Amino acid sequence: MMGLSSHWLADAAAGLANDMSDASFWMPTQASDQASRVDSLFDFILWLSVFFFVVLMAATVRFAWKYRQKSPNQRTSPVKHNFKIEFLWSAVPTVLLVVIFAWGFNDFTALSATPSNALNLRVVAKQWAWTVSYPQLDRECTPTIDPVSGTQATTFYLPANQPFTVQLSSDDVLHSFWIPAFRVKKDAVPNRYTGFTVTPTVPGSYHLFCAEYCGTNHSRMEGTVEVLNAEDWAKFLSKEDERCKLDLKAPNYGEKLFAKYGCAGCHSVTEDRATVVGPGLYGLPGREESTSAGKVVADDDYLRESIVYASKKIVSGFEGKQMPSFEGRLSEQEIGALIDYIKGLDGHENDGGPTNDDKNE
Amino acid sequence: MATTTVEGVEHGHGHAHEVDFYKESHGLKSWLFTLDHKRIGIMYLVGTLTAFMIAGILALIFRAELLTPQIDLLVNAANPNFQEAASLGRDLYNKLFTLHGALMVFVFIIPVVPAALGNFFLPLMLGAKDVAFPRLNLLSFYIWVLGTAILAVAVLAGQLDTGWTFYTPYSTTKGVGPVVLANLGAFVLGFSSILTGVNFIVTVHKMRAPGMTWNRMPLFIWALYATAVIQVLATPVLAITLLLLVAENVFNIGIFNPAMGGDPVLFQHFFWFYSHPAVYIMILPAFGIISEVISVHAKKHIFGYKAIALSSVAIAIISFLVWGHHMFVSGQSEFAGALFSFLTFAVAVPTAIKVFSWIATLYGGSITLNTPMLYGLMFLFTFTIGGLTGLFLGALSTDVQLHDSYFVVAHFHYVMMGGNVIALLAALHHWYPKMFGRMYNETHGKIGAALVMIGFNLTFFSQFMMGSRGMARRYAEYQPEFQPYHIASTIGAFILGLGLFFTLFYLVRGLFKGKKVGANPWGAVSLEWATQSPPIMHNFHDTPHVDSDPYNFPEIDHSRATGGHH
Amino acid sequence: MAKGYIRGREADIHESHHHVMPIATYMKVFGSLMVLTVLTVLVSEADLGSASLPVAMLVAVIKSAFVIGFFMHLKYDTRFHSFVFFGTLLFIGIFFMLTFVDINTRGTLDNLHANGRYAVDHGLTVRPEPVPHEHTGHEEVNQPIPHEGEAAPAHEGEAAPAAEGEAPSH
Amino acid sequence: MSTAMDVEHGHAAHGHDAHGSDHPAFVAHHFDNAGQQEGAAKLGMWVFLATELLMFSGLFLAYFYMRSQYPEMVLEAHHELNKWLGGLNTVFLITSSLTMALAVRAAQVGNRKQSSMMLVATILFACGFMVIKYIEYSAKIEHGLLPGANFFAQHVTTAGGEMIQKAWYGGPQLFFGVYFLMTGLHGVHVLVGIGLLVWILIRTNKGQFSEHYYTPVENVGLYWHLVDLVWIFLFPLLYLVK
Repeated sequence: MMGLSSHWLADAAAGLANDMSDASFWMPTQASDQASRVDSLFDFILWLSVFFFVVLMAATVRFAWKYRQKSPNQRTSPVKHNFKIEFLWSAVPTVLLVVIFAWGFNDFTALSATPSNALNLRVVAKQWAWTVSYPQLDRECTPTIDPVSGTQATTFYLPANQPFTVQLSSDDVLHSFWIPAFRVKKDAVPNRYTGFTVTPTVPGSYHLFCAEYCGTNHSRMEGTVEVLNAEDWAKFLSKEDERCKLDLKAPNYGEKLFAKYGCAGCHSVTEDRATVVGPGLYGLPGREESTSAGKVVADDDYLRESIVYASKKIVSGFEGKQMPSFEGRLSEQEIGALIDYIKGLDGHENDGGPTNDDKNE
Repeated sequence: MATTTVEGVEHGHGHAHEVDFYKESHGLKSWLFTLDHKRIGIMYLVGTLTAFMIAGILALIFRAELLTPQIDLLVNAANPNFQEAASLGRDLYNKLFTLHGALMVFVFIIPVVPAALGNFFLPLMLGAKDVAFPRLNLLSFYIWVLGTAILAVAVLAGQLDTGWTFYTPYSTTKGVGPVVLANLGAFVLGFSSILTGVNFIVTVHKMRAPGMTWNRMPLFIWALYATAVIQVLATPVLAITLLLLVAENVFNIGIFNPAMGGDPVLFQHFFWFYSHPAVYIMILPAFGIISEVISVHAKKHIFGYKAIALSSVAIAIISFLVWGHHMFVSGQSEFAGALFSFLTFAVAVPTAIKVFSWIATLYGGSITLNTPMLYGLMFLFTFTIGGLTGLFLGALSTDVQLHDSYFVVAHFHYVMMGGNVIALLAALHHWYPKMFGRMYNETHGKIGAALVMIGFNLTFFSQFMMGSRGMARRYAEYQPEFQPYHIASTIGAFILGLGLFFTLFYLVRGLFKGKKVGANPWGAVSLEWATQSPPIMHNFHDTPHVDSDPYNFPEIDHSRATGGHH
Repeated sequence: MAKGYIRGREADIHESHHHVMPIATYMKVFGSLMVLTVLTVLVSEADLGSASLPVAMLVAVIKSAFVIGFFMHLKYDTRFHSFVFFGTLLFIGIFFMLTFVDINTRGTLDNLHANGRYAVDHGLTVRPEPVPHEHTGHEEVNQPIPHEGEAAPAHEGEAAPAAEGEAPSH
Repeated sequence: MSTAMDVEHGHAAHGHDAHGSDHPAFVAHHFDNAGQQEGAAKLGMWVFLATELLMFSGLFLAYFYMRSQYPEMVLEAHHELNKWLGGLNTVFLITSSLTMALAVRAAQVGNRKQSSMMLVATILFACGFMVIKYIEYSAKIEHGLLPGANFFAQHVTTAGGEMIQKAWYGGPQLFFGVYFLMTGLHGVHVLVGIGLLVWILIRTNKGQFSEHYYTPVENVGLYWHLVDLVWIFLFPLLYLVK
């Protein structure tokens, strides 16, 4: 693992050398499918800019030299404007700019496309460390404390050539999940899930940085993503592999929380969705609920919101009931585990994808 | 012909060198309570340049810190507890870049060209005796002083470390303390900007010299007018944003606090609705300066006068539609991101038209390569790089990689420093004889320009490369593979610092040792050159009469127009 | 007649005696403002459902039109002052509209490619076929995911064309 | 906050050092004539009013954001506001707008006595407005309907009868935060207006205005009508939510 020796990061660099090994002049190595798209647009704009820049500077230097003042009252040209040139140098840039926009927009939406076989990753950012958990695999990569500097670094693992969807949230302030080698970045906003989907292609280890200023150790909120080929990934998944073992080994981690916080006291989990005090939770994920704020699809955001701030969208028919607010009492991990438990009730496999409730009213 | 007016004053019934506005009255009181736009301009110039020097020195300090990958500030053998010293060092780094950002944006770059040079030259170039509201002008200066004082106290005593953007929820976890004080400082500075804007709009509308229609105004005035429009329309929203932030910190009202149901992205909308037009407040006056400098020193009519004038106003309006491109990855909806990206490319077109027009102005000119012209050409070089790198940040997919990286830092320094500061240097040299009645030393000027050119490009071009390769912004420590870039950048920063200090040295020296000059050393034809330098208290003896636009140089050979090719 | 200049053109400006309105007009305007205030309260009493906000805003706009037009003399004032006033409203509109574009459209472009609507029209990225999922629920989770085997080539196959498909087709 | 600026603004164009025959006393030296000075002062005032509008627009956006996210909370929380006091305040402000307009008209025709009488009436209505605002605020503070975290609602109980003391996600403390900010900032502007009106009253009684020179009265009038305009929009949005 990335052992940090006494004099700082110099050694650490050796462990991550290949991040820059086959990097192009401008960009780090292309380690995801999005990387090739971004780099092709980057090169297109780069060569367009270089071309125009050279043309403009050549014109400037030539004019400055050719028309330099040779005699005190040297006569100068009376030309004031020229409609043809002015039209050309307005229209041509406009067309080129629209092309760049369209290309950029198309690749941008690729980040929000979530194929059904994507591996789901739940990333929680808090002041100065990342915690990456795998809801489907019941594994959780927690930060390791560096004995010398006291800062935390997290290493997590991904299978090559399989899309993964990151579901980002933050415990305190804004952070931003950035893997330069994958060309992906998204802010972690408290109280909300944001995310993207990308497919790592080249096995290796790559940097993870926090790109949104978040306080003292903003520059030490580092991490490493290890992209594994097929058999390494299988080894990682195997029982005896110690990496990112969930400390609460019991698979029913969510179930135990459900009991611990007394959810069972008001919500039934049986198939008949019996009403104890609050609505039954069996088969709730994905179902359309009519609530005080209109019809809402019960996706992750809705579940999270209802757990932590119940009064925001009360299911119709339960107006009188007041569910206590769990704001600040549950950590992100626990909320994530509870949501997975509720989703697992009816064997409803995880629909993945960055869950923002597309309100349909 | 406007030229007759100029000659009339200079040769015919030229007045003997009268008492200029410096010697009109003496003593500190005459300066501190002056209503004369020229004295207020000088006071602003001294104030803003001092703030620029302080913020520049801060930049050199943390540039030096970044020479090594790990934190060096406050980390030395003295304090045994390494971890505690390192985190204190990182805190200090955060405070340094916050102070650098806040001082540069709010105190220096927004007021410097409009309030310092604009106050001095707007009435002169319009042929007016003074700005419309002289008392309001003085009030705006004292509000600027008050705002700067509050901001300085906030940062020095209160240890502000939120960055100049004050993003919530980090800035609202501080309670009543540095953020509230810094917000009040910025709030007060905003009012100084609004007052200058109101003053300029009314002066341009109501106090032009007889005969000076809108199409006969110098392009510097067009640029200041467009800037004033933005100042008046954007700064109040900054005022209310800061007020909401103060309320958030003091009363915790929760509109930006996610735990209470607010939305941090809403704060970013409020903040950037002001801050993007603010970057056009910073660059539009520079466009005006470059139009003046290039046409005067090429002795040629500006190419495409209407296009440049209208593109200033177009930029002023479109700049209000594009603020979302700062928030592509911040949780803003993809649809809104697409809309803002498209509009961002719309604002690039008028800017490109301006650059093309300036280069076309050089064609067929009689170019004297003195220091103002050198800085003008340098502006074309650095601003074009700044503008073109904006395309990478405007396109959605590349911005995902480049957002909040050193690529962005390099982009806005190329546009702000490469644009505004280089244009300011061009203006200081171009109008130096008019402001002080003496001439700076030309060879010193060229040396200073060379140092600034080398230092600037070395500092910031290396940041482009490390930014796209993964160097994040506002980092006190970084991965070792970025060290070579940082070393190049720091060396460049010190050369740039040397160049700027050298320029300050010879400009101040020129005040006393420079040889005296007449009213029009460059042979320009706009109105400010029609009065003596330094100008008398009431600018003109009798109101000048204008009958053509200020770019009809005597050297222009109109006979060529018929046979001439273009 | 004082000689003077307005906007740079030499013009004889008469001693500008402003348009003075009779007191009756002021009273009429005041009366209508009172009526409209009562109307505002009535509107809020009546249960108009979702239309109540627009109607209340309409009444407020009418009242403000009276105040601006008559009390602030904008009706009889130089047109540039109205241009300044309504120009400001335009910028406030921009501020509101674009902010609400963001707030109301969060998440609408998700899965643009995955559900094929976009991808099919432009054939840009081939949407990966939904790989048959044996693995359901938690209990099977610790065995290596069965489809891992054939998933890899399928992806490679799929990933490759997607990449080339990308660049040239714009 | 904006006091100095308004006062300054009002009589910025008013000059003392009159020199030259065709240069009446009230025209500042840097203006060619009265028409140019009056035009400058009026345009300056309208541009200043534009900045005031933009400042309040920020608060209106915060209000509409809150209303779009928590419609039912806004609906339920606005019942705490006393509609009749709000309505009375609207009547006060509109009447004060009338008396202000009549004061400006009186100044235009040179009737100094009527002008100062109308100014006094405007000031009285403005003070009335502030008194009612004081009553409203003290009632709210006493009921604990305070903005943000220090919100403690006595009469909202949970299902189990337990009193909810703390503010919660999307709770009424948001509404009262926006309420106190909007009406507070508006109240500050009313106080500044009263200061300006007293200053104009003093100058009117000193006879500094005539039918040839009344721009400061007109500008303060414009400022006052703007304050009334903002209230015309505040009243339905805050008090009459439906």
